[in-house]
Amino acid sequence: MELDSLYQEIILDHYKHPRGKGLLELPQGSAHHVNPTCGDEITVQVSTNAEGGLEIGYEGQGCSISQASASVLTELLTGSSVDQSQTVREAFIELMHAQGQGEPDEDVLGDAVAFAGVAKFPARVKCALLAWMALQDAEIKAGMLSKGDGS
Amino acid sequence: MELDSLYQEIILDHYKHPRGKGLLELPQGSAHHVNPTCGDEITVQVSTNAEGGLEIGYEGQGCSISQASASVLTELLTGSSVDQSQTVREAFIELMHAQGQGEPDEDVLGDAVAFAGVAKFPARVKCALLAWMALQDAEIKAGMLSKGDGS
Amino acid sequence: MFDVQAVKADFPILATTVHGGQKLVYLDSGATSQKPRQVLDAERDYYEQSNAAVHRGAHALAEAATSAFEHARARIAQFVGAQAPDLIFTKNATEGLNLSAYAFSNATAIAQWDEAIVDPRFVLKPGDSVVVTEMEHHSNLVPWQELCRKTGATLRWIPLTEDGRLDLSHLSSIIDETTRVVSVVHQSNILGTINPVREIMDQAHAVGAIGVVDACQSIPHMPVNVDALGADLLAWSGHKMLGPTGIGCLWGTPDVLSSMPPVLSGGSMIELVQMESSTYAPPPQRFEAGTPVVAQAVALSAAVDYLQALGMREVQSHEQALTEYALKGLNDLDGVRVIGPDTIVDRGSAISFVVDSLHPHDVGQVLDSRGVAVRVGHHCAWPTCRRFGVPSTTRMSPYIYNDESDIDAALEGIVAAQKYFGVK
Amino acid sequence: MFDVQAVKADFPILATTVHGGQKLVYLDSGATSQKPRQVLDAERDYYEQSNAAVHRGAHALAEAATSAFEHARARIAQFVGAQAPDLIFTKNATEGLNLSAYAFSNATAIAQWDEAIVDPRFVLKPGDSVVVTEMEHHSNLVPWQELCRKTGATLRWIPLTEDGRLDLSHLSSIIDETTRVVSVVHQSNILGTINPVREIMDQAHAVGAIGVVDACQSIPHMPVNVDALGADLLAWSGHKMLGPTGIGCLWGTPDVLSSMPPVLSGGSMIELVQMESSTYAPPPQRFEAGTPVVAQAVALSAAVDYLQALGMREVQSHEQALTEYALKGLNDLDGVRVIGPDTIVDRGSAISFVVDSLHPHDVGQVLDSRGVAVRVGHHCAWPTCRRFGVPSTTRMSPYIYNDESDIDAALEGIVAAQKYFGVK
Ligand SMILES: Cc1ncc(COP(=O)(O)O)c(C=O)c1O
Ligand SMILES: Cc1ncc(COP(=O)(O)O)c(C=O)c1O
Repeated sequence: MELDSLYQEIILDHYKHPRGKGLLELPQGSAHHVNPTCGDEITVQVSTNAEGGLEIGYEGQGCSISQASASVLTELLTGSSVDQSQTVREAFIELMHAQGQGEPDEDVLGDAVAFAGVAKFPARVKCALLAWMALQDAEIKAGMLSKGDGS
Repeated sequence: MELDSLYQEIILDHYKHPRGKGLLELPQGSAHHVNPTCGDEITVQVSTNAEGGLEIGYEGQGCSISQASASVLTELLTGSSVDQSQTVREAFIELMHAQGQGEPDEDVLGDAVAFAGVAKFPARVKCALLAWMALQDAEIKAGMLSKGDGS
Repeated sequence: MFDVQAVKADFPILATTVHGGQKLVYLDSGATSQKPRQVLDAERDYYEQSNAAVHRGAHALAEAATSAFEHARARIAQFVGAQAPDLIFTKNATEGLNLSAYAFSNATAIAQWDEAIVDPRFVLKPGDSVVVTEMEHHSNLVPWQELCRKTGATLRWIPLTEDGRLDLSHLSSIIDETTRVVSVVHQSNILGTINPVREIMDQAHAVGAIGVVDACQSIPHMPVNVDALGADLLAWSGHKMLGPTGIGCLWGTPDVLSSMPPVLSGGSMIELVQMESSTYAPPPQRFEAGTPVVAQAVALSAAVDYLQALGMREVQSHEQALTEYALKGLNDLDGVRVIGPDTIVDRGSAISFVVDSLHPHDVGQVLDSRGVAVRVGHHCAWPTCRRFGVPSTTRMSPYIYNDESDIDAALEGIVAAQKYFGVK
Repeated sequence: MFDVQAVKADFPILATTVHGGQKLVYLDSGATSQKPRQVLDAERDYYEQSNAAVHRGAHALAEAATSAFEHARARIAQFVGAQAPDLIFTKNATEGLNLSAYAFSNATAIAQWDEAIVDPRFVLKPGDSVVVTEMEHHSNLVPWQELCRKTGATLRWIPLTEDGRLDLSHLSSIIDETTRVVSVVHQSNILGTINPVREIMDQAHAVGAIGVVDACQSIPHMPVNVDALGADLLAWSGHKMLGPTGIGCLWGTPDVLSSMPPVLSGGSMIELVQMESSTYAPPPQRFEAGTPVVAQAVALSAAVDYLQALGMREVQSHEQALTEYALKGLNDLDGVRVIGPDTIVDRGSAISFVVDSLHPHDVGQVLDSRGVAVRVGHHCAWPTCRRFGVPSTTRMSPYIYNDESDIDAALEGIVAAQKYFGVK
């Protein structure tokens, strides 16, 4: 098995040097998600600034994949619109369910393309998705999305 | 398979010409037993006469084995003492659990020796025992036996 | 139409003999079916190549096992026109029917302490009614009796007509505003009757009741689509449809499943566990506590493949032809009476009968001595026997591997029994 | 001592490779064990030679099936020093533990309507307490939480010491006059600790409480005699002891079993059924509603034969030696900490550990890439993880088919993981 196809350099880098980790002072929405199979937990918080750009904060404990994913997400979506975050999330979820056959669009996904290999490890897909699903939930709680918008 | 080893002449005879069938006028004890696997039912009643001899009555519906067994039992134990009925019952139960290897004592069991072959048909053992267990219960209810005396 | 002899050849047990040399004629598939080689191979392959704990491990075998298990779920769901997340694996149909009944008793018990957290559709009180029919298998009767015993609700039932059909003439007074749940058998295992389930489910929904269907005897024998039946919950067993023992299925609508409290609790059905309290995973996991029936699911999926390769319409036509043949044969015998519909209209292949002056146990014994396996007794439908004034019946229930010669063997056995006991 | 290489050769799956050519090193037997050829053969033989409905038919196959099933019950009972009628087959240990908890919730619900018919030992009310420990598997925790939720009783637990043992210093204030039931794990699946079950059961009985034991991780690994443990009810699973998925056992004393109301109801557990109400068969049938796990029982009985041929004392010594070897190996590694007792005194072979700066998922992934199957996560004992301040652990759990080279492979994998992630 190619460990390196799972643990891309970018992933390990985000894991060791998480970007934007920490909670917001006044989040408009916040969601705490756990992965019931392994006990990993994450809190993702969200607000929008005056221009409608997202501010994202997070705290959590978990494996390299879940933590790196939260870091990548934060770097990628900070400043995006809620709509953009939806689009990127949809692309990311699709990638995760492609069982390693996906052809990720780097323009949309940025560093998150590094997770393409995760899709070949079904047990790790949940890890990669944890922060993304929490963000969606936080956006719903902040009233930025309605529940039916789930991607 | 030897059907005849199950359906001895004596059994078929008792089935077609049941002895002593009918209920008692004033039973001292009465028990209704069912075979939950097939729905067969029997009511056995018991009294003792002035000399301490058993009077037995029964009513029921069921297969040849269960009905013949009730008839044989009634013929065999009418007039016996409660103690004798215990002894015979124990011998009969032992025979039924001998899986066809039993050597029945005709002095004790009389016509009931004909049931030796039934022991080779586990699904029919319950049929053969139905009336016997009901009699025991009726004797307990009549206060002739205490519960712990179960054979 | 498929080739019955080729089918027979797939079932190793059908080549065995009983009682020292009698060819086995297996006519007891209503009780449990035999298993083709393909199903046994699938189960063994799973153990030899993929066995591990599912949903719990991250290693290669654990992923193989999880994938085999979830593919089986998807495959079996598809077989009945359902979605995988709406299909719960149980150990048998009985467990599925109990899970349905416990949704109500558990919700009722929890509501005593915290009414806010339970769905009021599942909370019962005295005055409420639970409706079944007079032709239920004990497994779809006793759990509802127990529910009434625990909640004070009242059990009602739809009675039967003389020819073994549901008497629906008073349906709207039986299923009325007091009714909270209606549970009916799709095809009777004792009478063979196929019930108009849709009509009954519609009446249940009209009064706001939950509708449950016992599909144990229909899914193995005819095409069944869960949406068409209109039930909220539907249970069946694997072992009657070429699958192994130890597996059953409970299908439910997402609405109802997600509103039901868990029944068995423990590992794998949780979301978050603390010493004080826990929260639960969504269905189907919520209802699959503990290590699930993994190898059995894989084998049942192979059984579904086998049946679908034959075609469920073909399976049904085959059985109808055999049933027609058997009914005619039985009607032609003196002193034999069929209990249940005596035409093939809305009728499956479970055929019960009684022989004048002969007890079913004795009929069955004579048949057995000739290698013919039929079932005798109340078939776990004791109240139905009482309804027809018989303590028990003899039942033949042919399946895909039976042909007319098997029916002939049974018919000849009946005549032989009459002769043996001198009643003819 | 038995020959581990010969044992290995009996398990077809251990000869397979994973991830394209890596030799499989299976160290996840705490989750589920692998199955020897002998067990797979027994199950297949049953289907090919004896399959039929048990306890329901009078034909030759039905008798063969019933006899195979009941012989399996007797054989498995004997393995734990029990009597056959006291052994109930379930689908897994989780069901057995739930049956135990439901005895109380069902009795409590029925008592509301008819107090006279239930055994008061099983009726709970607010103020009553239910006691477990802080090292329970979710399957022996959540059912008791649910019981409390339904009855208003309070859950209490025995806390743990720093080295992973039960802290019994306040036992008599935890198990006190309010306590109605005490349920404890015999051997922890996450810590490996073997608990002084007898002492706890004695305390339970001293206050009139029912005692339950979760023997999932002890019966596969050491000689267990039900009488010696002093429990009233004891549950375990087949799949962790070389048996198939889909079967578990619940043993109980005749006194307790015969006082428990049924849990799952339906076919085969009844005595008399009428539309209005039913009466129930004595144990074990009362607790085995529906078609039971027949082929699984036959296979589990073959598993018991296999284990007994090795000898349970030998199994235990073998595992102790491996555990000692593994504990030493782990202690010798930098940055690795064992969670649970770090000596082999009162300890089994489930060995959890954490690696500094590495998440268990990542450790497990590196091991898996080398063919080594271990379990990562909370092992369905989430509160125990919390107690030790870790979100999860990595666990190796060797069994009869493992040797020191397997432990070495795991130890080398840990070092490789540390290197891969640059934490050492
Ligand atoms: C200690 C313990 N209890 C209970 C269980 C539950 O067993 P099962 O999942 O087979 O029901 C397990 C295994 O998962 C266990 O290790
Ligand atoms: C109509 C019907 N319902 C329920 C059952 C119960 O199925 P199982 O025993 O597999 O739980 C059966 C079969 O025995 C049946 O025929």
